[in-house]
Amino acid sequence: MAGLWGNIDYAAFVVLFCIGLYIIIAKQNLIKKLLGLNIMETAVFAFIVTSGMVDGGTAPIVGAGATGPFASPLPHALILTGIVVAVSITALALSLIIEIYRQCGTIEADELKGAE
Amino acid sequence: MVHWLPLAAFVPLVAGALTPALAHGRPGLARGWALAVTAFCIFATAALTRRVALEGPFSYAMGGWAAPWGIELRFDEFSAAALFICVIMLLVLCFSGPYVRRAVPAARITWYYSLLLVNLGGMIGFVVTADLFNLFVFMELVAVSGYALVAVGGGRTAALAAFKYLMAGAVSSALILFCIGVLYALTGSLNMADVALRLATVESRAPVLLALAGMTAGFLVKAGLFPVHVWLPDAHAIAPTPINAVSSALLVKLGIIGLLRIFPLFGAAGVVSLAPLYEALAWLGAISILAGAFFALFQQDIKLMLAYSTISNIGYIVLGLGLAGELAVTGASIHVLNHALIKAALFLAAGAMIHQSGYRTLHDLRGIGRVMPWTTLALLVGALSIVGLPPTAGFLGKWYIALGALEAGRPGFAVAVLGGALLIFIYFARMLNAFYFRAPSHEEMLAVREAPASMLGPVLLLAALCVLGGLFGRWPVLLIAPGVSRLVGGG
Amino acid sequence: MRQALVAITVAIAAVPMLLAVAGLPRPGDAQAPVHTHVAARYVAEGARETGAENLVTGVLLNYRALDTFGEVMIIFTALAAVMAVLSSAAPRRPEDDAPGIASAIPISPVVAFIIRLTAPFIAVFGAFVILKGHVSPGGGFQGGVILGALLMLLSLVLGRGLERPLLPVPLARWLQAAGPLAFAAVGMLGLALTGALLGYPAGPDQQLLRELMVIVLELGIGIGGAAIILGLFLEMRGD
Amino acid sequence: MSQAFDLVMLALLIAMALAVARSKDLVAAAIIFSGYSLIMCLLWQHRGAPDVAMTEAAIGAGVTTILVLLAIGRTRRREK
Repeated sequence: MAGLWGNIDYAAFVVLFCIGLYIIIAKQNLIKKLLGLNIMETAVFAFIVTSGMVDGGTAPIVGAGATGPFASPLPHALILTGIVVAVSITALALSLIIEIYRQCGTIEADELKGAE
Repeated sequence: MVHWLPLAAFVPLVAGALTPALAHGRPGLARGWALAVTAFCIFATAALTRRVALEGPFSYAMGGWAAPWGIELRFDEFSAAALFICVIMLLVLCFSGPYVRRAVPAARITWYYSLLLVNLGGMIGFVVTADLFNLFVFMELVAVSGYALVAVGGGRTAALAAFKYLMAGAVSSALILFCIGVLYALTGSLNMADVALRLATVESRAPVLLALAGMTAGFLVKAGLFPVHVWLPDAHAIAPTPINAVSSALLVKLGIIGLLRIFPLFGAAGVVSLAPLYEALAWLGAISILAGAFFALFQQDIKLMLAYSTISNIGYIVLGLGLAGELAVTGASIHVLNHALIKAALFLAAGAMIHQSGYRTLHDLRGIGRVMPWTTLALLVGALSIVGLPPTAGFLGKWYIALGALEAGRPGFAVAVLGGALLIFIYFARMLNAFYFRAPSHEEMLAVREAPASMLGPVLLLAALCVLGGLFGRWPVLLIAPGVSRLVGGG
Repeated sequence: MRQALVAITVAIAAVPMLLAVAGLPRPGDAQAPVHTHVAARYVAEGARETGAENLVTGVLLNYRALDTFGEVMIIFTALAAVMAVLSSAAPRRPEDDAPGIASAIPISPVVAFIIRLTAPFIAVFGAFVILKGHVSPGGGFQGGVILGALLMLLSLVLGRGLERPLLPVPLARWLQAAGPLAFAAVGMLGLALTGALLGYPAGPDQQLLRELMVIVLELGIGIGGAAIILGLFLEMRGD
Repeated sequence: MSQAFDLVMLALLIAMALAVARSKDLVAAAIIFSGYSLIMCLLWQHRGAPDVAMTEAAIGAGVTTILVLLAIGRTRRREK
């Protein structure tokens, strides 16, 4: 099992995950929270895609003349689904933000707390 | 027919996608279409439940590919919850006919039924799949349609409640996906049975521990347990009534079923033992019972009160799982099913009252027993069963959990079980006293008429099911006994 | 002060994740279970069994077709959700819409000309990505998003607001359900031929039929995705 | 040990994520997030994942950014 230096990529993605989490909790603007959520989800996708990587590997396309070790196609198929899930949640969240602004006139979480 | 299993999840999803296209010119068609598809699902899941009762768990390889390579759907005893999901969804669809015409803007009604069908297909898919990433995909389908259904009513704070629910759900989903990624990196496969097999030979302890803790935390957020319940009360109280019934009775149960799916994964893992996790779950469950019931006492709005009592009942189920004894886990699994019936009956009855009278708080609804006798009777039966009095369905689950607590030598938890029931009893006694014996505080209350037939029918049927669930409680216990022994034995 | 507190708690939460991630096999070594277990068979027999050189498309449409069906359903659910939240019977009051970026700037003739000029090329590229998805990198989703972006550009130039959008609404509803419809058709055909839902006939002589089923799925996902993205854009623009 | 290219990309990603956190102007944050998606797309392309890279570029940088800008257009541009 490689130490933290061997998995520096994973460590970077965990840091990105936590930056996203920080933005969601600390920032008040709802759109900023949503960007933080996107950063967090993209970090998880990057982690899974990187786990499918192989040294000196090429894209998993086995056409004529393609040689060498191939990256594992399974994580790529998973993350294609993950990215579509992320954009669906983002589209819905943005519509809710537009509806919140239409109903309450503000998209700052602390002001909304009073409006309830 | 062996193909009921994939079709039970496949048909409602495709039907949900076709609803807007079919019902474009004819708005009335959407509800009829949804009822027909749900009736098909009831027929399919009933056939599957009968088969699992006779032959035990069975699998279906999607696309003809064997387990670790393709996606495997596996219908075991706990998947029988799909039958309860379909029955409650049919009654909710029947209830939402007249209710939705007034509570939801006209342009959104077709999309409302489309989202409900997608929600149904996602829930059935969630309880039958045996593939980790497929579990995540169906969970997201249920989640996205659930967030939108909370905000479809369009009230002043509906969008804000839905946004908070979305944020809590999306963060927990990202954490669950991260843990699925860790498990995939460790074992190279996504099939649950295969992962459990290969986890036994993993020697690095930290990733397995994180995967276990992360997925448990993620599913507990989705189940709305006490410390992470903040999103639940608003999301469950502000939405239209049929959606309250669906989310409080069914959506939170998916978090529990998710736990039941991942515990066997780590059962065989040598590097991590589940005992400390069960201990933590038992304590969290007990705290959640008392906290949920305690907060419910201070609510004036009856829908908010029912939402907090959901948190308390989720606490019962998690306490049952935490005790990890044969009796306790049987009680928890039974309570998952019975509480779905009870909470659906309570929310639909309360919703019918609010729909007819326009009042929401206990003070304003005084004397409604005289003008809406049948709905209030159904609420009375629901109240008796949620408190857990013997003839009703609520008694079974709590009785088994209390016995399990005593059997495990933890009388403190048995006291928590009874204490929670007592707190809820106090509130319901006050509520029923206000409905039956207090003079109405508004003159308009006397002019209120009984709910229309298509709303009253489901409410009364659910109340009857609550009583039948109590009288014929032996059958569900016998049905899930092998599943529980496999879980407790392997756990 | 509050933000510093949150930063500290998030940092504390990061420690167990870092420890766990350190224990994982190094990304990139060929002996990691990721490459030796399930993926080994995909790489070895994938091209032959699924008929697609691009193994990712092979996994997406053949081995794990139910995931992709779920994905197509999720993008449709996003559209249904946005319509359920934003479309309301109440007429839109002009003053509640802040003077934003999208609606304030009229489309300048230069932009309109450039969009009209590049539209055919974007369309050809989108179609290429969809149809060649099983041989070269790309596939239904990527092509769908490219066509969706093209439809957005055209609706800026040719569309006449929400009342008369680029696509008439009844047609748009059927196009938006194209993904699930394609999966239903191919799934049922697979059930009839191979006895397993979403299965593909594996015989050597049925190579053409398998290729056709993959093309139908790719087209369904692509067209469905493009129509849904256009629907999202028009609904959220709302003017 | 991954090559220098990856390390530079990872450092850039973390810097852009922090920039999104700090910027008060939401349109700037959306544009920086679009850049973040493109850098992620480059990283994956380098790791032998062209399909996912193309999808991330098209959906992450394209659709998500357009929808965020639309929402900013209909609500408020500056963060308090």
